[in-house]
Formats: sequence, structure tokens, C-alpha cells
Amino acid sequence: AALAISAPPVAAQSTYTFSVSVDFTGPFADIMPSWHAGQRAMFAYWNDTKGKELGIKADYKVYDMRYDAALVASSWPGILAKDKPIMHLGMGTPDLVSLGKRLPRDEVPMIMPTAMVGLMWAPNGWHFSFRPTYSQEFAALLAELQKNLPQKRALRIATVSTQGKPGYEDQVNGVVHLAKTYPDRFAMASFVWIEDNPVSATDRIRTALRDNPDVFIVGATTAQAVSTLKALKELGRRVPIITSSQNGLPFLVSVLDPADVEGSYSVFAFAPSVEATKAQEMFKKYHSGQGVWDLSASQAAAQTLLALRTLERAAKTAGKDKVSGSAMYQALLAGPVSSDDMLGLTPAIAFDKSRPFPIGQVQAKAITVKNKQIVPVGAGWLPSPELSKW
Amino acid sequence: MTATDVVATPATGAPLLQLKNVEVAFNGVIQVLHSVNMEVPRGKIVVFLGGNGAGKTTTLKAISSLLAIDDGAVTGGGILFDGQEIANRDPAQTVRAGIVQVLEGRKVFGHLTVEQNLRLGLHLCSDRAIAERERERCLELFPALRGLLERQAGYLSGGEMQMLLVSRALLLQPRLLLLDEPSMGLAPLLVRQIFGALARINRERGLAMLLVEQNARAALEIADHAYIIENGRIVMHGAAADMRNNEDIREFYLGLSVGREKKSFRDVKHYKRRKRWLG
Amino acid sequence: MNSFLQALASGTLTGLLYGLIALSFVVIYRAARIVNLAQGEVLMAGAFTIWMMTLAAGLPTLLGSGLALLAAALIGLVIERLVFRPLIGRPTTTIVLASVALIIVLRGASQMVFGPETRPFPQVLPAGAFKLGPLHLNLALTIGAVLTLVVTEALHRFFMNTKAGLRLSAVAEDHMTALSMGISVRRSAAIAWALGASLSALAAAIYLSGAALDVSVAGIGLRALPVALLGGMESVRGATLAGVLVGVGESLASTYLDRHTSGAMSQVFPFLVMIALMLIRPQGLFGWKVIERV
Amino acid sequence: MTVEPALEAVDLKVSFGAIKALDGVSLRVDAGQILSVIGPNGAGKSSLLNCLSGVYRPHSGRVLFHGRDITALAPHRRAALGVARTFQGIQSYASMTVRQNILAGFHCRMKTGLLDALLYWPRAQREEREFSARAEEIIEFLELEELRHTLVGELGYGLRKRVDLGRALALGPSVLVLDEPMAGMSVEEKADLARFVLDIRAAHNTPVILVEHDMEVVMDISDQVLVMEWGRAIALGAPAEVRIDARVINAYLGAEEP
Amino acid sequence: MLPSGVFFRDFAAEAAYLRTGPQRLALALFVLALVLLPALAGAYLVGVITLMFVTMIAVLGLQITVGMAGMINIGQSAFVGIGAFVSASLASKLGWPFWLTLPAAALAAGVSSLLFGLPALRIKGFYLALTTVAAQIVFPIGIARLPSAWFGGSSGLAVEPVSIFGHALLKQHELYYFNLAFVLLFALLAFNLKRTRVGRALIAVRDNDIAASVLGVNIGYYKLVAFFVGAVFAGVAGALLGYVVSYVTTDHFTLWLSIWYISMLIVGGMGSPLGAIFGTVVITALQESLHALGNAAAARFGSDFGAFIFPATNSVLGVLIIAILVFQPHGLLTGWNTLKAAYRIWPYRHHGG
Ligand SMILES: Nc1ncnc2c1ncn2[C@@H]1O[C@H](COP(=O)(O)OP(=O)(O)OP(=O)(O)O)[C@@H](O)[C@H]1O
Ligand SMILES: Nc1ncnc2c1ncn2[C@@H]1O[C@H](COP(=O)(O)OP(=O)(O)OP(=O)(O)O)[C@@H](O)[C@H]1O
Ligand SMILES: [Mg+2]
Ligand SMILES: [Mg+2]
Repeated sequence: AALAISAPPVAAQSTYTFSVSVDFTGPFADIMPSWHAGQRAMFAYWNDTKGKELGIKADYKVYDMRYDAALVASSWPGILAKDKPIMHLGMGTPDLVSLGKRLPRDEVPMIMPTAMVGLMWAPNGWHFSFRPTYSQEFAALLAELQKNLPQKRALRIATVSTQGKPGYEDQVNGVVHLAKTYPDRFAMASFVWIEDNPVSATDRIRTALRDNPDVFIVGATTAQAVSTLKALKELGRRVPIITSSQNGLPFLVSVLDPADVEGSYSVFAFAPSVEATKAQEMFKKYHSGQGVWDLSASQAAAQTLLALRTLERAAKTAGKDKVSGSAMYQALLAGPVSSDDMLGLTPAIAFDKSRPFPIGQVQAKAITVKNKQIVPVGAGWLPSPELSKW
Repeated sequence: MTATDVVATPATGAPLLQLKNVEVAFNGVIQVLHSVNMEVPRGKIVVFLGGNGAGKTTTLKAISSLLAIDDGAVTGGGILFDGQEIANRDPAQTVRAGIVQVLEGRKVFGHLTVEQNLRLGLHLCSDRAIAERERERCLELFPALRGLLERQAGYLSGGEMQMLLVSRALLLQPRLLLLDEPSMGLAPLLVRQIFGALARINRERGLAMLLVEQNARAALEIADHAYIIENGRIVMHGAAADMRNNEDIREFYLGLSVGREKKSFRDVKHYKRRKRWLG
Repeated sequence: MNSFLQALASGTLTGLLYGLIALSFVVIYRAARIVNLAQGEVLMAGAFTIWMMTLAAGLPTLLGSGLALLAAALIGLVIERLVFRPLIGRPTTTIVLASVALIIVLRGASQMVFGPETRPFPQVLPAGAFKLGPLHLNLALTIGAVLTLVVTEALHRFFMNTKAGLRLSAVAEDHMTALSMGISVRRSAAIAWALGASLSALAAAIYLSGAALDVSVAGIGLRALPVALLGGMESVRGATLAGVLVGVGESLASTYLDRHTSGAMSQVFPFLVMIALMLIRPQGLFGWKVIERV
Repeated sequence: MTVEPALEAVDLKVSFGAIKALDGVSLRVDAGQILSVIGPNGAGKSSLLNCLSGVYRPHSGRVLFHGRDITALAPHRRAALGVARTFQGIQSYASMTVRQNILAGFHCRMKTGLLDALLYWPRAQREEREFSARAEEIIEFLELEELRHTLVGELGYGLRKRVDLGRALALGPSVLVLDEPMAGMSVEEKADLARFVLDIRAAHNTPVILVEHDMEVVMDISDQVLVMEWGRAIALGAPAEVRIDARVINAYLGAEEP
Repeated sequence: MLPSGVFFRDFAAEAAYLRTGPQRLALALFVLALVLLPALAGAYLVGVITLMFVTMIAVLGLQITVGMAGMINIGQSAFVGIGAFVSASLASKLGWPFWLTLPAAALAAGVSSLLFGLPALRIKGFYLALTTVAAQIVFPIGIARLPSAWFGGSSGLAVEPVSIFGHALLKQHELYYFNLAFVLLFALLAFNLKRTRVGRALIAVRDNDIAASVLGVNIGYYKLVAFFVGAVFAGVAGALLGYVVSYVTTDHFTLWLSIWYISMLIVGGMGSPLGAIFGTVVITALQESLHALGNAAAARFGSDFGAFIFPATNSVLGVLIIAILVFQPHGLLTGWNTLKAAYRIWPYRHHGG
């Protein structure tokens, strides 16, 4: 899986290369056009503005990893040798599991665009995401929902997920941990385990409904979200479901009658694409080729921005022609990147060695369907309750 | 071309089946038949003798176009049926033209009943009345089958299977019947019964047959002509009656020594063999 | 008690869908002796065809779906012609392996043609549910169940009583012998594939009605394969019955056992039943017993 | 003193559904004896042999090998004792060469275990060499030299049967059980095979149980003939006696041969 | 197949795989090339080949179960997974060195394969394929359900690099040699198995189980042996994979991977270990080059073209596999042999009768 897609180099500049994992053939191929558009646009934006100013050209090489850990593992040595990247832009779990351990050795930091999973929550890594764990993102919305309950009681949570898929199971484990940590605010009502593509979830949802959950968390596949909503409709019950970014509301609204999705949520730690941000403006200005400004575009844009802001800082401390992988790593740990620098896509973020996601208060944003329209939930960032590692 | 067309244009005089310099090879490299020439006249029984691996089965399959499934093909010469070239055709076409082969080794449809096996024999016959009549004729020929109609064919005894196979082939209304060792593994009584039935069919319907047999004595009795194949080459042929009296045939195929008395199997000697294994 | 009845009823409905997919395995095996592990991918192709005829081409849903069943038959014919016809006479292993390769091809091809994105699937059968006494039944699955029963009975009669059905059986028994009797193995295989592929498309319509469609729906093929084996690969009625058994079992397992095994049981269940039964009856409930005489 | 029979079956009964394949058959064969079993098709001859070699488990009755009850023994254990057999029809290992077939016949005489096989150290090599030589002797005996590297699946029917015999011989049989070994052979080949059987008997005093439909062979080479019909033994005796037994003629031979 | 004019004096010479001087020379050169490769090839290629070695061991094992014993196994990657998890767990939790984790992984995979192989005692043919699919489905659920202290549950496990005499193998070429040693060893084992009593027994059981049992082969035992040995190879491959990738999760070991293993076997030919090796090389090479081609095309026509070109490469490979089944049913290797045979009898078209 070699070769690359790159912009033409410009002379008399320091040029640095970022390697980028994408997935045009694997399970996330469908969101790739917009995803990659987000990255392209941000590189173009930065090179046109900050890059020009600093005399630095940020180059990028794209590798189709098919979302396959073995492929990532086998490609990486070649990437290192050929591109000498100063930073890798990962795409998902395969990058994490294949590279997580060796990045410190290779002295190349990696920035992730996806939320973390508990299994990657360890100190001293060279990989960082601007998003916390999925469970913490859910927790931010759950806390908001709990606050708005008419009575003062624990929010009853049901989960729908797949057995035997590490990432999906971990989402559930994290929420269970949340309920254990705050028993007065959250309670686990029931667990629904179904296949990725269930024939019908009705039976199991019916059983789950006996425990009167206030929400269903469906963080795994789109098909599960569809099945859950269809089951609820069949059973004549209205319980909101909470999805994540990769199986979020925009698709559900397009497949199902928006009335059925009414009141459900997606939650994630970046600004939703329906919100007006500076990033959206820049995307419109620098966008080329396929793809539109949607959740995956904004997610990838945030990842790219974080990487480029780090380059800015590393160039300042190490000197414009002396940026290296470890300089990038140092720059990442050197203090917060402001929300403005992130073009409004995230709150201010800062890292330390203790964990692979931002330190301090975890915050997220959610969207919901109101009157058949997707709208943001609340105006600001939703704070997530403090959560220890599970 | 349909079966009726073929019947309508009989090239009288010419033999029903003619093999001209037929060569057959498997997998494109292993040649098994070398320039085989052979004729089956109308209404006659031709017996085809030869040792193991001589190429008898291969010849029959070449005629009925069943080689392809074993990766074999006629690579030279021609096979004429009623004056038409039929080598390497679609087997289904060959059957429609009137050539039906009874394969060696009791190939009944084991999971179907005897009745279903027979009905499969009638699958080309669209006229119900004719079908019924033909079926009756067969059951008359082999009355033993009548009591077995509902039995699963895979559990019949060897003799019953062979009767079923011949019946099934007859129901396809062939003009040339190819039989591959029909007496193999049959008890003497049954061998006689089967050969009796074949002779009767030949007599009554004038059905031509090409019969591969190891039981040369029984076969030569009902045959009109005989061919002998060794190592893929026809080495001898002639009228069955002449063959019965040929010295070599008597020794190698009939087990008789000079002077008509039977040689005992106890006395057969082979000296060329060094018996190290026994030592 | 109510939840038991409900589990029974919805298990039966899901099971009949499994049964229908199992039927598509059986038809192809019964008539051509081909074990097609790519049946799930064939179903996926059928689903894409339905999507093309309805949402993409804008035809009325029912008309489009009907046409799609025919188109699916055509896909079946193409697969037969290009992949399995050249393999006539080859050992079972080869044919199973070819079907494994077919999995790769069909997945690749459908991604190439339709792209990888998840898309809405038309509401072929009416959405929603209805009440029957204390029971609560999914409308689409119920209609599908009735269709499945009708199809089962029709196919059963076809195989047992018609000349064409007998011919298919003959081919399934032994290609060489069938050929020697002038039965066209090719034609049988073609009929089998046309039937099998449109059955899969029908199953897709029931399965996906109003849901989402992408490459991953092919996964249902391997969930239905144990069902086909359980019923016996040669038995039409067996497939449907086994479908009901597995469906009900799965549903009961999920109602009563999943609490204790966090969902593991209902996924593993069909395989457990299948392995247990295979040990007692290797040919499945109604399959042909292998006749072994030496 | 009575000789102990090499192989003995006592009152065997086997049925398949309604069919009684064996209905109380007994037989014994002594060292050096050739016992032929004849009878109409479906009489139960193969079923009898299957009981002897352990493919079928009789519903009642016993099988004794040199006085030892082996009724419950699995087929491969009986083979290890030296009960070797060939099959009606072809049951060879089609994808192996002639020599490999015969080498495979040595299976229970060889000792190479899984680990030896994987490592193929000198011990395994030595054994392999030793048995290759013995396989060659059988190949020579059966005159298969030309075909030793031919795949058995490509051989004609008769040659395959000869390979089957070679495979059984490799077992170093103490009883040789042959099910229709001559079916589908020409007279010349039958004579060869008869010769093989007689030679084996002569050299090792191996008892032979032979099922065969060719009456000439049966009459010529057997010491005793057992006649079966409908799962029962209807006659037992020397060939000459059996040949004129009215019941045998009726059930099997049919009236007069030319 | 030999050149004409070669005769043997003894059976040892005939049983040997390398019978002529040139054959021995060719092998020596080949091994030498493998040893020199890291010095000549780029890091990328070395990485790809290292992983290919691991795959090769798994496919060699599959050749024993499927090729020799005729039992279709479409769950090989589950056994690779079991090996990977056991080795990773022993290494990371108990700190075992690789020369202990490797045999343990092999044994664990082998023993667990017996569970799924047991039905083989009664079930034949493709029905058996299903129990191996079951293995594939039960495996991730099992790992997830077992106490996470054992195998890390659904989170998976990190694997520290292999260390030999206190030296950690971190560099790509070190890993390359490490795996090369194992692939050579296991190829040798597979070749040995085929030419001895056990291999013949496996083939006998595949060709005709009743005859085999009557001729002294304990068919139940050998069916289990086939499963066991096949899975032992898988287990070793799994342990090695863990060391190469340095992290194991159930995500690695999917049905899809098993399907590719089978495909490699088909392409090379199931009849011999050489087929397994050949098939692994061919498929890996094709995958890599088609993919590189796709990337190049994507670079030229824009990255969105990738959405088309990459599935296209899969289709091409699938079509290729089917074509091989149709035209070279015994794998590419026999095609080569037929060619040699044709060459030897040239200018004649056929052998005499
Ligand atoms: N599929 C095949 N591939 C290669 N060679 C074959 C194949 N089938 C037959 N042969 C070879 O063709 C030759 C003739 O075989 P054939 O079966 O026609 O003999 P036969 O005369 O019928 O013998 P038998 O009396 O034993 O049945 C044999 O040498 C055999 O090895
Ligand atoms: N495995 C089996 N399953 C069912 N029935 C069987 C089985 N084996 C034998 N039979 C039945 O038992 C009876 C005796 O069969 P067997 O094969 O022993 O006869 P045979 O004397 O060897 O006949 P032939 O001379 O044709 O070989 C037959 O009616 C047969 O159908
Ligand atoms: Mg023959
Ligand atoms: Mg018999």
C-alpha cells in the first residue's frame, strides 16, 4: 500500500510531510470522500495562510489502509523510510493497535480523529486524539439529559451493541463504569446485544423496554440504529437513542421518516457541521474535488488543524528547517491550542503524557432532530462528568 | 436436429456406427486410443473384448461424448452415427440422437426410488401413452422390478440394480445401446438372465448394441461381431462365430486350452515372474 | 407466559426468513450439487438490484421489486455460466472453494458499481406491526413468512412431482450418470441458479424492507447456512422447518439466556444446535443419507 | 487335537431396516484354507465380510480371530491383527500413486509417529527406506513395475483391483479376505490373480476367504465353498459337492451350463 | 517430475525432495537470496515479506488440513487468533520469552482446534466447513467473554518485541530474519509430513475413509491429527504475528482473512506444501502490486478514484482465483508441471499408450 497523492511541491520553502491513513475500500469507505475533503481543505488553507507566512510547506501522503491493522503494520516501515513523516494522521483503531506501541521508538507522533476507546487509555504514548473516549462523549450528553429530567433521579440507560467487537464493547464498558461512578445520576437499565445487521431488533428492544430506560445508546453500526428506531416505532414507544459520529443522525434522517428520528441524538467532541464555524467558511473557500462539509469532514478537518497548529509551534521552537518527529511531539505537549486556532471546531485542547486525549474538562457537542430538522443541542459545550480509567 | 429427423433419413446400407481412426487423449497429453476403427451394423450386437486398461470404456465414452467430464477428448479421426459426425458433442444431443450408454459400476440414482429412476428414463418422452406402454414393456422384460418400485434404488442388490439400469436405458428409446460390463459382479443365474434379455431385445426390436464384456463366453454367444482391443489398438475383429474358434481367443478370453477341454485355474503357471516377495 | 409466546412467535417469523435464505442454498444444491458459500453475497446483489429498480430508477416499489426478482435470476444465470458451469464434474471441494472466491468477487464488484456507502432500502413490504391477541407481529416479516411457506410448498411439489424436478434430482445425484441419460447438467444448473438467486432477492426484500443497505448485509448468508445444513441440504421442507427451529431457539435463547451470557448465546446458538444435530444425524434432519456400501 | 480356526464367525445377524442382510451365518477358515463364499446378489456376502473386517457391527453373534473375540474391535485394530481385505468395486486411494497406495497399506506395520513424521529424522528415514523396498517387492510380485508412479485414479478397473490386492498384501495378512477380486477381469487376468492367491497361500499358509461369482475360479481354487441366500448359509462343502447341490443350483447356478 | 535420464540407486535418493545437483543449487541460491534480501530491498518490501512469512505458515498448516486430509477449514484465522492471544498473554502477563510462548501458542491453537475437529469424526465433506465457521464466530465472542485478565477481553493485548539473549528485535530486518527462520522450519516440517506414513494416512482418509480404516488407519485419530497439526501451524503464525504487529485484537482474525488463506491455497495448489508457499507469494505479490497500481492510478486521477480502484483490485483477484480453479484446478504449480511434461515429450503431443 504505497505511493501517495500529493500537492505539487513549492521551492525555497521548508517542506514537511505528514502521512495520512485513509480507507477507501474498507468499512468506512462511504464516508471517505468528505473525510478526505476535510483534510485536503485544511492543508490548502494552512499552506495558503500560516504556511506562506512561515515559509513552510505542509505536504501530505495518503495511504489507503483498508482499515486493516495488518496492512498498517506492514506498510509503516516503508512509509517511515520513504516519506520520513514528521507526524502521522491516523484514521481508526487499526492505526492505534498497529502503531501505538512503536511510535515512541520511531519518534513519530500520531493524531487521531476518532474518539478513543478505553483500551488505548495508557500513559506515555505518542498518539493523541482531540476527542476523549466514546463513553465520555456519551457521558456529556447523558449528564445533560439527566439534568433535564423532570424529577431528580438517576437517568436509566440501555445500550445496544455487538458482541465480540472490541471497540463496540468498550463503549458499553465505559458507560457501565460511568453508572458505577455516579450511581445517583446514572443507572444501567438493560443491555441489548444484537448482530451488526439484525433481521429485527424488536424482540430484544421490547425486553429492554421492560426496564424503562430513558435512552438507548447505539454507538456501533448504522444498521443497529435503524433497527432500534424501527423496533421502537413498531412497539409504539418513544425513547430517544444516542448515536456517535460514525453512525449519526444525518443518515438516519435520510433513511427513515424524520418523525421517527425526532428527539434522538448524536454526540461527539467537536462542533457539528450544522453549526456555523470558521472552519466551515475555510472549507468552503479551499474545498476542491468530491466531498461535502459534514460530520466526517469536520472531524478530519479538526484532526488536520491540530496537526498543522503543532507544526506551527514546533517551527517556532525548533526552527523552521529543523522540525522533526520529536519536535512535533514536544510541541504537542507544550500547552493548549486555542479554540480559535482550531477554527471553532473544538474547545481549547492541551495534552500531557498521562493519557492520549485532552487533559482537563472533557466537553462535547450534540445534535438532535427537532421538527424534522437537525439542530445542535444547547449553545455551548456540554461538560462531561469526570471519569477514571476503566 | 431432433431424433425424428435422424430416423427420417436413414442412410441405408451404411453401418449404424462407424469409428474412423479415432484417437483419444486425456488432459491433452496422455493418449489412450490409437487409430481405432470399428463398425456397428444396424440391428446387430457387437462385442468388444480386451484386457484391463485396454481402452474399452474410453471407446464407449468417446462414442457417447462423455469424455469431457474426465478431461478427455477425441483428438483425431471421426465417429459417424448414421452418417453424422458426433465426436465431442454435447452428451444430451447424443442421447437424443439415439445413443445411450449404460455406465460401468451400477450407477443408479441411489436416493430416488426405482419408480423415479424409471421415470427419469422417460424424461425425453412427452407422450404419456407411449411412456406408459414403454414402462410396461420393461417391467415385462424384468418382472422382478415390479415388486421393487417403491424401494430406494441405492439399497437394491447388484442384480436388481443392473436390471434397473438396462430398463432405464431402454426407456430412453435408443437406436444404439452401449453397455459397459453389464454382467460384472452378477451371479451366474443373473448373468444368463441379463444376456437373455439383451438377446431378446435385440431380436424383438432390432436394437443395435455395442457390448463391452469380460465374460467373453456369454457375450460371444449372443454377439454377431467381435472386436479385440489391446493397449488402445484394435488387434483383431471378425464374426463372433469365427472368434469363438480362434486359438488365441480361446486361450486368453475363454480360458480354454487347445482341444476344447477346460484348463483349471489351479494349473496356470507364469514363469516370467521372480517371486521375491514370497521369499 | 406472554413473553414466551411472543418469543415463539417472533422467533418463528425470523426463522422463516432464515428458512427462505436456506431454501436458496437448498435449491442450488439440490439441483446442481453446488454448495454456494457466497449465497449471502448473492442476496446482497439481489438487494442492490431491488434498490436500483426502485429508488434509483424510480419505478413503483412493487413493480420495481418484481422486475428485480427477474434481474436477480439473470445474475444467477451469469454466475452459473461464468463460474460454475466450467466446474461441472469437479470435486465438491473445488466447487466450495469457487464459491469462496465468488464471495471476494461479488463484494468487490458491488463496491465498484455501487460504491461503499450505506443507502436507504425501499419499503417493499409495509412497515410497522400488528397485534394478534397478546402477540405483536412485524408486518413485513409476517408477509414474508406467508410467502416463504407458499414458496416452500411450491418448490417441494416441483422437485417431487414434476419431470423437470426429477431431472434436477438426477443431476444432484451424479453428473456423469445424468449426462449419460441425456439430462443436461448445464440446464439444471442454470435453472437452479435462476431460482436460487431470485429466492435470495425475495429474501432481501423481506429482510431489508425499509432499512439500510450496504455490503455488510451479505453477512446473513452465513447465518442461514447452518439452517440449511440442519434441515438437510436436499430437503426443501427441511430448510423451512429448520429455519423455524433455529429462529425460535435463537429467540428463546435471547429472551432467557442472553441476560446471563450478555448476548453471546443467541449468536452462538444456531451453530451449537447444528453441531449437536450433525453428530446425531450427519445428513441433517431431512437430507439424503449418504449410502455407504463397500 | 482340533486345529484352532484362523478366523471364525458365529451366528452373525445384521439387518438394515426390514432387510435381514445376515440371518445367523457362521463360518470358519483354517490356516492354509481357501474358503469361497458364493450366493445370489444381495445374499449378504459383502455384509458378512464387512462384519469380519469390522465395517459393520453385527446385532448379534461373534467374530473370533485365533480364538480371540474381536467382535467389538474397530476395523483398524483388526487390520493390525492381520485381517486384510479388498473390496467389491474400487476403493483405492485415487490420488496416490500405485506405490504410495501400497506403502499406505503398510500403515499398521510402520511405526513413524506424528513427531517422527514432522522431523523426518534418521529413524523415520530408515523405516521409510525399508518399507519402500518391501513395497517394491509387492509391486514386482503383482507385476505393476511400469505403473509404480502412476496415479491410481487414472488406472483402469482391473489394474486398480490389483493395486487393492497389493495394498491388502502389504498388511502382511494372517487372514486374507477378498470381495469379488476378479469381477471385471478378463480370463487371463483372472488366471493371474488366481495364481497370486494360490502363491500367497503356498508361501505363507495364509487362509483366504473369497467372494466370487466366477464359478470356474471358485470351483478350481477353493477348498471349501459356503453358499448363501437371503442372509443364510444354505450349503457348505467341497466344491464338487456344492456344485451338484439342488438348492445351490436352484438359487444360484441355474440349471445346466453349456 | 524429473528430467529424463535420471535414475535412482536407492529409496533415500528417490524420497529426497532435491534429487539433482541443479535442484540443490537452485534451493541454495533461493535461500541465499532470501537472506540477502533485506540488504537489497526497501524497508517497505521487507515489511510486506515479513508478514507474508507469517501468513505462509498459516497457509502451510491449512494445506495439511484441507489439502492433505481434505477437510475444508474456513476458520483458520480463528486458530491463528488463538495462538496470537495465548502468546501475547503469556508474554505480557507472565513475561515468558518467545521460545516458551511459541510452543504454548501452538499447543493452545492445536488443542482448541480439536474441539471443532471432533464433529469430523462423524461429519464429512463440506458439512465440516460449518463447524470451522463456527470456530470463527465463537472465537471473538469467547475472547470477549473470558475474564479480561486472561486475554485482555475485547480490548486486546499489547505485545513487547521478541528479545533474543537480551536483544530486542526492533528493526525491520531483524524481524524479517526471525520470521524467515520459522517459515523455513515449518515448510520443512510440512514437506516431511507429506512424504511419510502420517501424510499418507491423511491422504488415505481423504480419498477413501472406509478403506483406510479397514487397512489399519485409525481414521478418527488422523482426522484429529489433521486438524491439530493445521492449527499448530496457525498457532505459531499467530504468535509470530503478535510479535510483528505488536498488538493483538480480535479485529485481526476475521472470516475474511480465512477466506484469503483458502484463496492462497487454491491458487498455489492444495496438493503440496510447495503450493501453499507459491500461493501465498502469488496472492501477496498480486495484492501488493495491484494495490500499488491502484494507488498510482489514484494519484493520477484524484484520490476519489480510490473508491473505485481498490474494490476493483479485489474483484480482479477473485476473478483470478476462479480462473485458476477453472483452468488449473490443481493450482498454478501443476500448470508448471504440465508445462514441463509437455516440454519433455516435445515434439510429440501425447505420451504413447
Ligand atoms: N481420466 C483419465 N485420465 C488419465 N488416464 C485415463 C483416464 N481414464 C482412463 N485412463 C487411461 O486410459 C486407459 C484405458 O482405460 P479404460 O478405462 O478405457 O480401460 P478399460 O478397457 O475399460 O479397462 P477395464 O477393463 O479395466 O475397465 C488406461 O490405461 C487408463 O489408465
Ligand atoms: N449399508 C447398507 N445399508 C442398507 N442396506 C444394506 C447395506 N449393506 C447391505 N445392505 C442390504 O443387505 C443386503 C445384502 O447385501 P450385500 O451387499 O451383503 O449382498 P452381496 O451378497 O454382497 O451381493 P452382491 O453379490 O451383489 O455383492 C442387500 O439387500 C442390501 O441392500
Ligand atoms: Mg472399463
Ligand atoms: Mg457384495
